[in-house]
Amino acid sequence: MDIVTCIKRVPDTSDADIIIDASQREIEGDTLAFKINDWDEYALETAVQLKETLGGSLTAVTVGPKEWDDVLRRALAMGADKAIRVDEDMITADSYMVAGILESLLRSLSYDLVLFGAQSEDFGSGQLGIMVAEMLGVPHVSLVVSLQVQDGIARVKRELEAGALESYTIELPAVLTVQTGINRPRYISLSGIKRAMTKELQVLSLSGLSLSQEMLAPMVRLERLETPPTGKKAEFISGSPEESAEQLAKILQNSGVF
Amino acid sequence: MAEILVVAEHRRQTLADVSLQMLSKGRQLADQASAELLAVVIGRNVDGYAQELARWADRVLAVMNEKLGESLAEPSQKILTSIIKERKPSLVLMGHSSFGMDLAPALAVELGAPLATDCLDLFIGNGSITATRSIYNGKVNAVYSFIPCETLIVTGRVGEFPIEDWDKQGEIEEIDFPLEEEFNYKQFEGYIEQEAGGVDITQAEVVVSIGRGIKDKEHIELAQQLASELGGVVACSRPVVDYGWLPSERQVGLSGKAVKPKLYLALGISGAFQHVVGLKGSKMIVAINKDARASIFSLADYGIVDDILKVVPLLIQKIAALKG
Amino acid sequence: MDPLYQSLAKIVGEGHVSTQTEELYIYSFDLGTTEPHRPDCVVAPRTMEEVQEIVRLANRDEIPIVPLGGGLSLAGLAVPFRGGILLDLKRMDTIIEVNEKARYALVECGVSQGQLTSYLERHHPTLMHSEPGAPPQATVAGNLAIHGQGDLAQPYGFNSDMVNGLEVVLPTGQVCQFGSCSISAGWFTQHPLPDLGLFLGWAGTTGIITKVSIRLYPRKKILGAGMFVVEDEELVPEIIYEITHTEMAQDVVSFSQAIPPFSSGLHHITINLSADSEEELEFKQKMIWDDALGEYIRRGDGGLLGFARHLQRPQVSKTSDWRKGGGFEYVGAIMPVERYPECYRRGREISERHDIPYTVLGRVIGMSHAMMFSWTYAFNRADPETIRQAREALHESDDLALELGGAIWKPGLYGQKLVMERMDPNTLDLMKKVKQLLDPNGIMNPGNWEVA
Amino acid sequence: MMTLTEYRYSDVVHRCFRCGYCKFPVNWIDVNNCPAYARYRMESYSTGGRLWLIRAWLNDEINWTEHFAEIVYACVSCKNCVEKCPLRFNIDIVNMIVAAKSEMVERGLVPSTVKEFLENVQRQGNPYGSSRARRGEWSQGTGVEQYQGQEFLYYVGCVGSYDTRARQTAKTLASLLHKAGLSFGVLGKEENCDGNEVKNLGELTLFEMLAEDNITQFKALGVNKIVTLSPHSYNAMKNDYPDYGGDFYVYHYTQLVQQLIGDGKLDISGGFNARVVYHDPCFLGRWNEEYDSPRRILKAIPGIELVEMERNKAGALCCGGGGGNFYADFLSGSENSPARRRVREARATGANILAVACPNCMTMLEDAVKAEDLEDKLAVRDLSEIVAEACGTE
Amino acid sequence: MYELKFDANNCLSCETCDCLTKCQYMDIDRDTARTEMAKIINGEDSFVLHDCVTCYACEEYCAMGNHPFYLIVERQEELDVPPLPKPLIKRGIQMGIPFRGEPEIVQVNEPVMTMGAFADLTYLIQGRLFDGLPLISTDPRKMFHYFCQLMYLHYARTSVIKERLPGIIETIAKHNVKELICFHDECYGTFASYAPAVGIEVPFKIIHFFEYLYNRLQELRDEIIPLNLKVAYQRPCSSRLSPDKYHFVNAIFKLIGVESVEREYVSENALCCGGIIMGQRREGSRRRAADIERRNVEDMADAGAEVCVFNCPACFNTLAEPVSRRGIRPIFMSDLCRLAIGEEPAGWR
Repeated sequence: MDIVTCIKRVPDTSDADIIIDASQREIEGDTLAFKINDWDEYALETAVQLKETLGGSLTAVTVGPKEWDDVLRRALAMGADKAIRVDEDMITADSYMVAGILESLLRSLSYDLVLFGAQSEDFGSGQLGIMVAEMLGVPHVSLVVSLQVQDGIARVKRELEAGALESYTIELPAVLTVQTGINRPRYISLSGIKRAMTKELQVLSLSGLSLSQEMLAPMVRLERLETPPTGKKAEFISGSPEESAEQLAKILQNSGVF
Repeated sequence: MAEILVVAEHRRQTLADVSLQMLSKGRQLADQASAELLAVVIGRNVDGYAQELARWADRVLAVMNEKLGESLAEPSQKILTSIIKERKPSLVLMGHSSFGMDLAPALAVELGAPLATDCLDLFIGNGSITATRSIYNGKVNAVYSFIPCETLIVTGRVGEFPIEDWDKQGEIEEIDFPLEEEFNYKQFEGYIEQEAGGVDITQAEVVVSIGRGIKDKEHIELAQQLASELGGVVACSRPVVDYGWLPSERQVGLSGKAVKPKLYLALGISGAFQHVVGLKGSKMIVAINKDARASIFSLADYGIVDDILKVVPLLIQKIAALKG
Repeated sequence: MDPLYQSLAKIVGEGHVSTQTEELYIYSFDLGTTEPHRPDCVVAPRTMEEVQEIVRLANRDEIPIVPLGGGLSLAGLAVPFRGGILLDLKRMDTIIEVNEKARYALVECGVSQGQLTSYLERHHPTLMHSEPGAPPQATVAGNLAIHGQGDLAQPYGFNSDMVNGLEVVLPTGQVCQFGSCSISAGWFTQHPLPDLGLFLGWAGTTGIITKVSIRLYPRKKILGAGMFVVEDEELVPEIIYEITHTEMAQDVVSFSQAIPPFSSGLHHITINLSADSEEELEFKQKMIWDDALGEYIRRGDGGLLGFARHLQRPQVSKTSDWRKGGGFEYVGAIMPVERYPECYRRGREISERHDIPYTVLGRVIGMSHAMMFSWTYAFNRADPETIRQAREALHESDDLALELGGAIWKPGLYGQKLVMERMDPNTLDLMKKVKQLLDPNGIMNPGNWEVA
Repeated sequence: MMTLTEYRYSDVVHRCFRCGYCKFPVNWIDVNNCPAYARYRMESYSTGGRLWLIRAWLNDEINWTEHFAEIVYACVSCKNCVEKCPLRFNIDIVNMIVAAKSEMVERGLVPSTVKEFLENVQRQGNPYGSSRARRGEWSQGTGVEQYQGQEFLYYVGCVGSYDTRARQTAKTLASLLHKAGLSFGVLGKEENCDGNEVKNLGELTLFEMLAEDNITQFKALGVNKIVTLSPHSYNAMKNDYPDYGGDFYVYHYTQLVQQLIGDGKLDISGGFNARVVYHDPCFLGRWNEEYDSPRRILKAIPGIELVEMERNKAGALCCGGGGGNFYADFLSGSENSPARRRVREARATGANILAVACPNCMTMLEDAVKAEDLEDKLAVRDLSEIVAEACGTE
Repeated sequence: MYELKFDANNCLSCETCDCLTKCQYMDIDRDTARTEMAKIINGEDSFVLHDCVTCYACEEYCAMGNHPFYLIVERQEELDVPPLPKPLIKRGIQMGIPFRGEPEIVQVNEPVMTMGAFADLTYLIQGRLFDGLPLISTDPRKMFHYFCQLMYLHYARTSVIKERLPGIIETIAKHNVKELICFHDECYGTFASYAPAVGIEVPFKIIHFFEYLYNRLQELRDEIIPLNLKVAYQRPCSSRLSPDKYHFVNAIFKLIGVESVEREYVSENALCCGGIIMGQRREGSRRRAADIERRNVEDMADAGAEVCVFNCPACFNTLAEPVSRRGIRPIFMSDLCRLAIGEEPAGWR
């Protein structure tokens, strides 16, 4: 079985101060560290496990500039056989364009299953996988939290609200977008990454793909970035752990919690 | 601006709140732009829903067909495509729910329409629409604009738009949509409701909720002690479930449960919106987190900036002491 | 979730019970050559009450229960042959009381030899207990359950002769105390009450010892050991007779081993001496080396290799690594001292037949009343062939021990069978009755001492 | 992917007899000197049990499980077993366990918290996943200079740079060295993880990278002498960096401070009135046999009555924070946690100050003091803080 | 076979017979000495052969440059008068047989030091005194390939020495050794005295450990901080085979600023440590050894020694414990020297 997994490189924003730059359209990246998008790592683990049990090939794909090779290397270290980067450097709010690029790339590859992360940590639009599916005209299931594949059929569970799931059987080829928690992505060791240096990483230029002009014309534009209005701030209890615990206990008592 | 169309969703005989949230927003925009607010609801029998929706919408399209089963994603796409192609609403609005986030992108592609998902807000100014989205862990807001187009598709963040009461008594138009096509490449196998585990966090008076900051499953015992001191239950945010440290029935948030306790104690929880939507009903929210910049603090009534592993053991002692 | 796990977790708390592969794997092993058997569950109680509840549960549901101390018997006496509950008692490790004037220590069953030795050194430097040759994590109680001997065996006999009182949880869940402790708070004597000693040497098949009071003995300021070397094994019994006659020695051990080669074929008799003053030490040395052994030296038949002070207690053994293989097991037998020469020669033959470097040792028990003679066989844990060889050698040694008229000490299953075959039928019958009386459901350490 | 046969110690790992010497301290007084065993009291968690399980895993007798991984990672590399094991292979015991960890690392099979730890170091150069940009924040307002050819590089390390409590220690030491007129500078946000824990978590390649990067950086800056806040950094830089061409004079600050006091550069006549017990950090003690400097310092300070725990120096019980456990934390959550056992032992000496010389010990033991509810009886203070007080800088 | 070069005439023509008259363990006047030596030379039995404690001293006492001790030992063997009980001799002789494989032969060209049969003391050889000094026989499992065998003089087994020594010399030579520094006096005595005495050829130059230490200390002169200790030196039996090197002891002491205390049992009159005597067959040997030990230690103490300096590990094993009981710190010479240049001694107790 041939699997393609589309991944993305995102900044690690968990602890960083995000500074909007002069252009008002980008953030300052020099102090940021970057990583594979969380959801994509789950998608990769899903793909690797499928490949380990069913055999076949696994190709990791991304659309981005040179620096993005590092996430492909991690994908290769994780177990992908081959990686492809479409060299494309304009940052865009428009998943539609990226979807178009991936569509035409995927048409040139053989696949039974295309996996995406359900969304990205940075922009979080959650559109890409489904768009690609629609463009390719293959069925899709989003927010997948469980997956079994057997002779051309995938049994998937999809996450709904309030802890409920729904389950589908779906004929391959298909596109799935993967939700976190579907598995436990393996650790990617540094030597693993070094060993992966020998694996094939192919770089394609946009011109190499048959893309119509309107495909490349964004329909959505990022006008500007803003710092969000700070909502009402909590009343902070300060002091040593000792003291703050003391105060909080009192507050809870006074407000009749106990 | 002609029409604003809101796609309503329902599952297992209940209309989703988010649809009403979208309708409320749609109503605002419609009045502002003196446009007509349309609601579309699709299913085998949707009369009841239509009545409800009519309180907001000027017109409700109740699309019915015997073939329509429980899973509506694919049929909805077909039906909506044809309706939209026919009516050309300038804005299609739906919730960024498991339903909406699955449907909208496909719809956008089929219609070649621009799409903005999970929006916090929408503005109409001199004919054009802009949308605000939250990006980078909620640390930045992005304002989007769109190329001139017949129809723009937007999904709105769940819980972000308050439901306003209206009584439009819009007119209901029943449409029996012909469905030749079988969607047999994708079979719906059924719902899996969460097996009712021991604890029902939705009913608890006190919820002690843990996030990544708990660091190790060993420490869950700590939260447990605190919970029992306060006569409450232990809940958690997504990562704790993803790590397999607690069963998913304990998860608070979009994909988990919504809780409305007297006290919601958020321990080591950063406050991603997917979690936060689940606890908005809480009377009192206290957050303890090492990171002073954690967005949970913008929601909490009280906050302590410290390591929960340091504070919680003490808190347990203090409470025990006060209880005497 | 496994119901057994849950009921045990209720008793000892989740942290101290496991049904996970890793624990079941580790606790399935003895350190010797015995084949492993997995328990269904491992539990580590902290109190006698917990032990009691666990035993009640096991008895009610007829689940095998195997008590474990240091797990160093090497004869497979704590291998859960029938699965069930493996009871790791090492958490019960409180030294409850040391009575200096009456010279006894009251300890919980998990207290290790090393812990007691070092505790006495720090807090009661004039007292010592008879410490066995086992690694210091061996437990005091476990050693009694197998009739162990220690480094005071020569003057005072088996460790199980040093018991002042016992607390035992019976297989049916009752708790019994034996000795003065059963009628008063004192743990200073087991006699003169009617003798109910049905637990020592039973390898945990009749009950679980949870507390024990053992005798302590004077510990003098200077502890040293001298070594006397002879070549002719025939001389060893008479030399031991001479040494013990002086009443000056503590531990007296004669050993001979193939490695290192230079000591091969020689018999090294180590003699522990203790004294409070140089005068006392010199007096004892004179009595032993000059008076008792002088003649052998002059004749050139035996030589004083040296005398070293600062005896290490607990002693540290490297036996397990002789074959760089991390394993050894031995057969120990209680023998008349006169049998030393034969034990040595025949043992050496067995070793050579299985090409294992020979190692034999005789530790004197009492004033030469008997000796514990051991045939030790090292093996390489990574090489099954060497384990097989060792196992065969061990069985042959069991046979030999009985052939030479000895009694096998803490025999494994094979040895137990041999012993019971030879045992006087009436005695055997009584053993059976005792076992049935105490353990009606046969849950205690099943497989061991099962009278057919 | 690494194959089983490459396990470096497959010819040694079977040699452990599980005699159990490794559970004891040098003086045998307690069977609880292996932190993991002390915490769980199951044979599986003893050094021997761990080695047997590793061997079973290598021989496919058991499969990898999260529990197995936690048993292996519960080893804090405190070296008590190495100290205690009488057999010739003892020097390799910790290596055998670390090699098993490496095996798991190479297969990606590590406990989630270990994964986080290592990914955070890969990404942000510290286990907490805090931004690199924040690494220098501890020194704000202290006037500590950026390193530019001063005599000493003051290397703070991850815990000192990020942990709230340890940051105070880092500051105090800085002010102390300043008062002594020592010429030193720090790397601030340019500082990177020393890798000691990374190595002990089995991520050897990442360790090599960190070592090489640090060495290149140090050399580029012309660093010659390094003083570290943490014994962990000290150990890596003193014992491992030379293998990568990093030959610097490395001091743990206790060694330097002891000299400075000796040379009269620090006036400790202010004294410090307390009954003090000192806890030996593994990476200063057993790993580098530095038992004296800290004690000399304490003896030198007027007013201090220095007492010893029953388990000290080579026999000291580890705080349980080694081998990444100050973060991954497989040993806490019980009264049997090594840190809590340790503070109880410290308290038993009647001391009212528990002196430490390692930020990891500091965080572990201070938490334990709270958990044991001993705050009003026993305070955990870093040696630098005690000296600073005696010097009147605090 | 190798023959002991013993000049009988030269011996018989000796005026003083210092060899026996000076003996500290036998009370022999000159006439008795002469007659007993004559017997011994003629291969007849003599009480000397029975009472000799094998302390090597007569090798030094002999004014004629002869080898009385070697001769006595050869006769003890011929007439089967072993000083020790048979089991100890058997044990001792088996001890010298290597059984753990061949040593690794590294080529060394500069001067090299052999640890002989004391590989496990290699830790003593560190610090600036030994910078760049290559060592052989540092592996305890292989050290008996370098064992000089001379110990067997105590066992009256020169046959064993003659049989094994050439092989040992060959092994050492394999390292391409030109100059050999001997850690132990015994090795030095073997190559410098015994081998020539029986005609075994030694293809390398021998340097006494103390000579090496002395020269190194000279080089490090400026770093020496005088120790100002009162020391007593425990002279080992084997140094009786190299009296010409004994002066280095005091030369070193002077250099490192220690005072060698005035005592009775010093230099020629030094007492044996007693280690070898204790186990001998002769009536009362154990008590004699104990008595010698007592006198020796008392003598040091009375002379006010603070430190007892050793070079022979055997002496150290026997005496370190008793001297420290008497409040005197035992230390190896090498460690004392390291102390003097401000290094931490490796074996400081």
